[in-house]
Amino acid sequence: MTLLSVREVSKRFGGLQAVSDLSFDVAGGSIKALIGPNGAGKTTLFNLISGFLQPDSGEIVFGGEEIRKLSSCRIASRGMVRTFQHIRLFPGMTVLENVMVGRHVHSRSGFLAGMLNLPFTWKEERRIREKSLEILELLGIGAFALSEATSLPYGRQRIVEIGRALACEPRLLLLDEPAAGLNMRETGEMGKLIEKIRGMGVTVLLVEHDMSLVMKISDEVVVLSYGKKIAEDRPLSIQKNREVIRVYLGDDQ
Amino acid sequence: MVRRYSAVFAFALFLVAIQLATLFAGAGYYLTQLTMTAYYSLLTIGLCMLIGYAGQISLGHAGFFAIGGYVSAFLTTCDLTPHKGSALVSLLSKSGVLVFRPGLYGGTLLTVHPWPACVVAILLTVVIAYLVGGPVLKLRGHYLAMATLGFGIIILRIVLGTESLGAADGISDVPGFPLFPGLAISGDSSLRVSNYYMAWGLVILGMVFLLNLVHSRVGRALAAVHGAEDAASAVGIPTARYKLHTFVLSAVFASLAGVLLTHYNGGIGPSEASVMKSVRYVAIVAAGGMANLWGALMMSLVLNYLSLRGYFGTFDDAVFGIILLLIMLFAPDGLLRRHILADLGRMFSRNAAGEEGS
Amino acid sequence: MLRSGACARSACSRSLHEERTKDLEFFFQYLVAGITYGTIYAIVAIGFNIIYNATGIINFAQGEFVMLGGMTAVTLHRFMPLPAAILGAVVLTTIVGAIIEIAFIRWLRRPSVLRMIVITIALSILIRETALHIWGESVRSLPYFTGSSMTSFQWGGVYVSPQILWVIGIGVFVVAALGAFFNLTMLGRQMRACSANRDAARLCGINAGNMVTLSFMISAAIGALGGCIICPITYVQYDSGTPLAIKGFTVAILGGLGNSTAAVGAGMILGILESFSIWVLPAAYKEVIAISILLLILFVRPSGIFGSAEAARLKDF
Amino acid sequence: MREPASPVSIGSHDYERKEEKMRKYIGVVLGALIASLISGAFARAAEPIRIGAIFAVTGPASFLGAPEAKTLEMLVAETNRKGGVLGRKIDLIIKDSGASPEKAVSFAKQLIEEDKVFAIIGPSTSGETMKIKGIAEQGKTILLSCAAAEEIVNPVAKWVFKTPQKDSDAVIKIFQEMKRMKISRIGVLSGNDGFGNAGKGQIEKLAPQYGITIAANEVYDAKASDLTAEVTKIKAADVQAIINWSVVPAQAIVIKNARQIGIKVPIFQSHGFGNIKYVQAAGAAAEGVMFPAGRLLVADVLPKSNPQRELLIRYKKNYMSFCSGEECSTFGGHAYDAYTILLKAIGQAKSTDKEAVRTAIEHLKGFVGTGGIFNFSPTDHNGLNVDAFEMLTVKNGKFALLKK
Repeated sequence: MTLLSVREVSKRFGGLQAVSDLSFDVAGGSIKALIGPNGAGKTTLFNLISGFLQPDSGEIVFGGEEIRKLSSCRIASRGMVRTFQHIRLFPGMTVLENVMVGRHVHSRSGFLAGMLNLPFTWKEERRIREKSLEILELLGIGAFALSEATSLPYGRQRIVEIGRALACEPRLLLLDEPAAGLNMRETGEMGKLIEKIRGMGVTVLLVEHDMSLVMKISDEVVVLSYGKKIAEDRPLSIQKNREVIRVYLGDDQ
Repeated sequence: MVRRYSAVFAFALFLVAIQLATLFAGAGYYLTQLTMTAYYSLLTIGLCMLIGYAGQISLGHAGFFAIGGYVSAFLTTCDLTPHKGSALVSLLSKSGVLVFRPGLYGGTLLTVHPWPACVVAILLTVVIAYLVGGPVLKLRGHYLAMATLGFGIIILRIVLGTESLGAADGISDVPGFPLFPGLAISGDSSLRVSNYYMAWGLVILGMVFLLNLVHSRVGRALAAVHGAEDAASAVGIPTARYKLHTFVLSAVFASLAGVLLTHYNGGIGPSEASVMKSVRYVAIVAAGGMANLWGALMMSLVLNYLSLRGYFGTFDDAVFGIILLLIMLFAPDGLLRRHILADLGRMFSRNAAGEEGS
Repeated sequence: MLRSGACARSACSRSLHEERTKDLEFFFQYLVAGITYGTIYAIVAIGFNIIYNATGIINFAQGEFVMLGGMTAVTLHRFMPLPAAILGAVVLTTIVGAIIEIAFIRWLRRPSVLRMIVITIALSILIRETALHIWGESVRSLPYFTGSSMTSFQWGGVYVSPQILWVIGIGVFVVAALGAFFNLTMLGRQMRACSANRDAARLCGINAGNMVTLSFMISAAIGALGGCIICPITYVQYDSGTPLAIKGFTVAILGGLGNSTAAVGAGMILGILESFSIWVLPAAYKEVIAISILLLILFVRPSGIFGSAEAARLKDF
Repeated sequence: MREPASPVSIGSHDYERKEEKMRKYIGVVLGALIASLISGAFARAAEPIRIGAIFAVTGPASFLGAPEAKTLEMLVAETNRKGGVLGRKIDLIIKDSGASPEKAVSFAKQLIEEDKVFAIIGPSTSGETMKIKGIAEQGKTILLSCAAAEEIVNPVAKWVFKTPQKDSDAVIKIFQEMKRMKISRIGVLSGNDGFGNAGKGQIEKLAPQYGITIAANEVYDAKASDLTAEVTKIKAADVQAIINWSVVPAQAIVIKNARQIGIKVPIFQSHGFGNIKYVQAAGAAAEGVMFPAGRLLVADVLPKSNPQRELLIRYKKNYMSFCSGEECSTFGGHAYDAYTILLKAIGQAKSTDKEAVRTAIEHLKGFVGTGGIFNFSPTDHNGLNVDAFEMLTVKNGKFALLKK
């Protein structure tokens, strides 16, 4: 069953063809990785999928619905949530509050209800808090709930960001280089965490440079080079793919 | 939440204490300027919500104040007696929208009742704020400042150039605003105490609303938008809509303040729409510490009161300039937060979304 | 060709041809008015742009430099001939510009846009109020550089005051001189390097702080010069800076922030627009029209008429 | 008891006379000390008469408020030097409204309820006056406005008076002159301030009575830097004369621009032109401009027989020495008249009962002021008519009587 389907998507910036005629599918419940050398267009592709950029042409279908024209927040509310390569936590907020923001799409009270502080909003607020704490516990950072998020070490900030995304209860989670800046041990933990997330029924699409992590956890890998897809296969086959090796190691045959 | 309301309660007690103090000192007249200050404070806390929490500067909020004040003043002073015969006018007067009232210098006038006038003013403000806010809030930084400044200037020019709005003289002889029997917003000195409590009661109500909002789901979302807009939108927060709603909310606060102060003062002039006024409001919010409703309220109370009493003499604008400059240079997070409230606990610092937006 | 002295003629006796010539004359007269406005606005806008380029700040006190220039020149003119007074006024205002930068701007670390907007607004208020308490509320003006307030050149039915030619001439000179300075001199190149990338410039041994001070001085000087040359046409009063600053800011945005050549074009557009709007609409709404158009342009093309959209996106706010 | 404790509350102004102020200040402190030492009881018996003033000393109407404030300070100092009125000193409180009506409202309430002033002089602008007209009425306090608009005294409010001449009289004076010059088609320019607005209304109202058509009617911004486009529109309307009705400095630009684009028709100004600085700002273009004004500006050339002559020359001289060489304008004269009328009425009523003084003002006849000869009545709270005006012109950069 296909959750996300990218069909012949292209994006051009001035003279640079960042993504050209790219197609791939992400099956529900799988972990799929996007790899490729620097400048291959991975982050651009993420931005296209998550609605931060509009593709010049092509279709993006998520859960059977065309989402190309939707804004990023609409897409998020439909169950596709992303993280950022450079961590974007909300400054001045605690870890818990950061995650509570993630519950936004699952709560309703608006300006009027917020101003009047109706009983209904208290209850909702309590539910948001409980659910967020639950997520923090699940990620093993419950102890830091009341620390200011941006004061945590880098690795924990990543986890908070993922926690915030999980609070949206996404069907598809887009992770942009989740292991960037992490040490070996932390990368290992991140791998376990991603598998755990998949275990919760969340489909994962990630961009990652760390090959060991990619090979270990992903079900399928898409390789990009200069905005084009040059391979899509299981990790083991990708490792043997001549084209991929050529792209990564240079053209020395 | 208890803390939130205890601060409000303390503030209410403070206001009562002031009233009692003036009563015992036989100096009830101090309440006049305090009442006027209350209405300016209403605008200020609304603007604080926009600047501090949604991170959007507005150099045109005097424009919304003027829209409220002028619409209400125009409707409640425009004499429709000559059109008494027309079907619409007679229908309106039958339905109670139009009332006969004695003119200040004799004769009777047929004018719109303050209640419907107020409703029209607020509705018009909402419409204008939505129309203007939509495109304006797409802009950032200097462009946003320019666009809001431009909006303010347009309102000022329209007010100055339109004869039915009194051009440079503004509108005078605006009647009081009867809220319910025995209680009216009016500058009459016999109603001074009740007006004082009414005005500040409204400010407290506004404060409660805004404090609730800040600590609600919406407030959290606004802080998120202010802190990292793209991340907020990635978790499904409609950033543009939230900014717009906050803009409209603050415009309504400004407009309501305009309506009520106009009835209290008995008139309004174009100086209320001037750029300097807008700058003043921003100055007060900045002095209060941007994302700090209590700071904005306190600064507004002190500065507006001193200014309205004429303590600054010919240095009125200069004093605002100096305050603005010193605070922005040495305490951009505001005076109150840094020294006083920081000691009172983390009540506010948690919601302080750091350095103001850009 | 008909000229002035119109009182005796009744409107109906005019022939169609005369009517056309008349219309054409008025067209050019409005055009001249528009160009005059435009040049004044552009000179103020250039001051905005220079500081913006060096610091990313919009200096809302720019109009006050114009006022200071005019005021100082009028005061100095009591003791010395006009050229010396103008020179003195420009020098003094330049010093004020330097002092402002050193005292209030230099030591701030990465201030946010909002903070800088508020600081420069505060400075503008303070300069204005200081001027009020130094010079009082009265109106002053400089004599016309050539001729008097009566003299004007005349082409057909179109009249141009010599002072307007001075304004335009000096405006052109300022733009040309700035272009030469930024492109041909070492110092100018260093300033450009700073505005492009402050950190990289610093690595190359350029003192970025001094470059910012210099930018304040240059824009203060241009403002003061502008103040002196427009002072005979208008007049100068302690609060005549603010309206000019608003117009200058409008023009700077219209042209695309940071682009001085575009500011001249934008100034012309705004000036001519204002001037012709009077032709068809009551003058009371002149500014409403100008600013509405500015807002529309901002909504459609936030980068200004001449700016490139990509460039505007790169500017970090 | 030298240098009595008069200027204690002269207000917080600073008029380029810091040194003098300092000296004055020391004098005041010493005087107050001595006074309090000599006798408390005596001082209580001669409690000062408190007069409030609201002027736009700063802000967009400072050219009105500043000379008004200076004039009042000068006059009060003079009265107190002479021993006050009815043996009581005058205590003056000046408030700077910055031409904002909301501040005027605040100050009016303060002065009436808190300072319990005997009377209020000012405000400088019509907009402000209209906002506090009702407050003065309710507070039963005499208000002597220095603003021009007719609606201040029409309808008549019991406690509200004004000293500047009527706009309508100025318009009539101009139209009479136009009739003499056989002008029937005019262009009107007016400033976008209260003065301009009020005058524009009167011109529109009265023009048909004098058979004059208004071919062009434009309003310009008080802060404009060039008005060529506006005057071009007037030129295009092919008029025989221009009325430039304004009190703001920008009116000088109109004159310059009009002459520069080759408009040669006569230019009429309002009585708001009565400030020599505007003539200086307009330079050569101001030559030949005609305008109605009180006789203050031409005091020196008035015939000896003129009853105002002596007073005007004295005011001019005193003002100049009080303000270190600054020329007086007709605006300061409005405050002069307001103050002297008040004092005269107190003298006639022989008491400081507000009602009695108010009635005394209403019955003042033939009172000589800077603005003209005032004849008040219960239905006329201005007391001036068209004779208050003289048609003036500018000759060699100076004001002169228009020779008929």
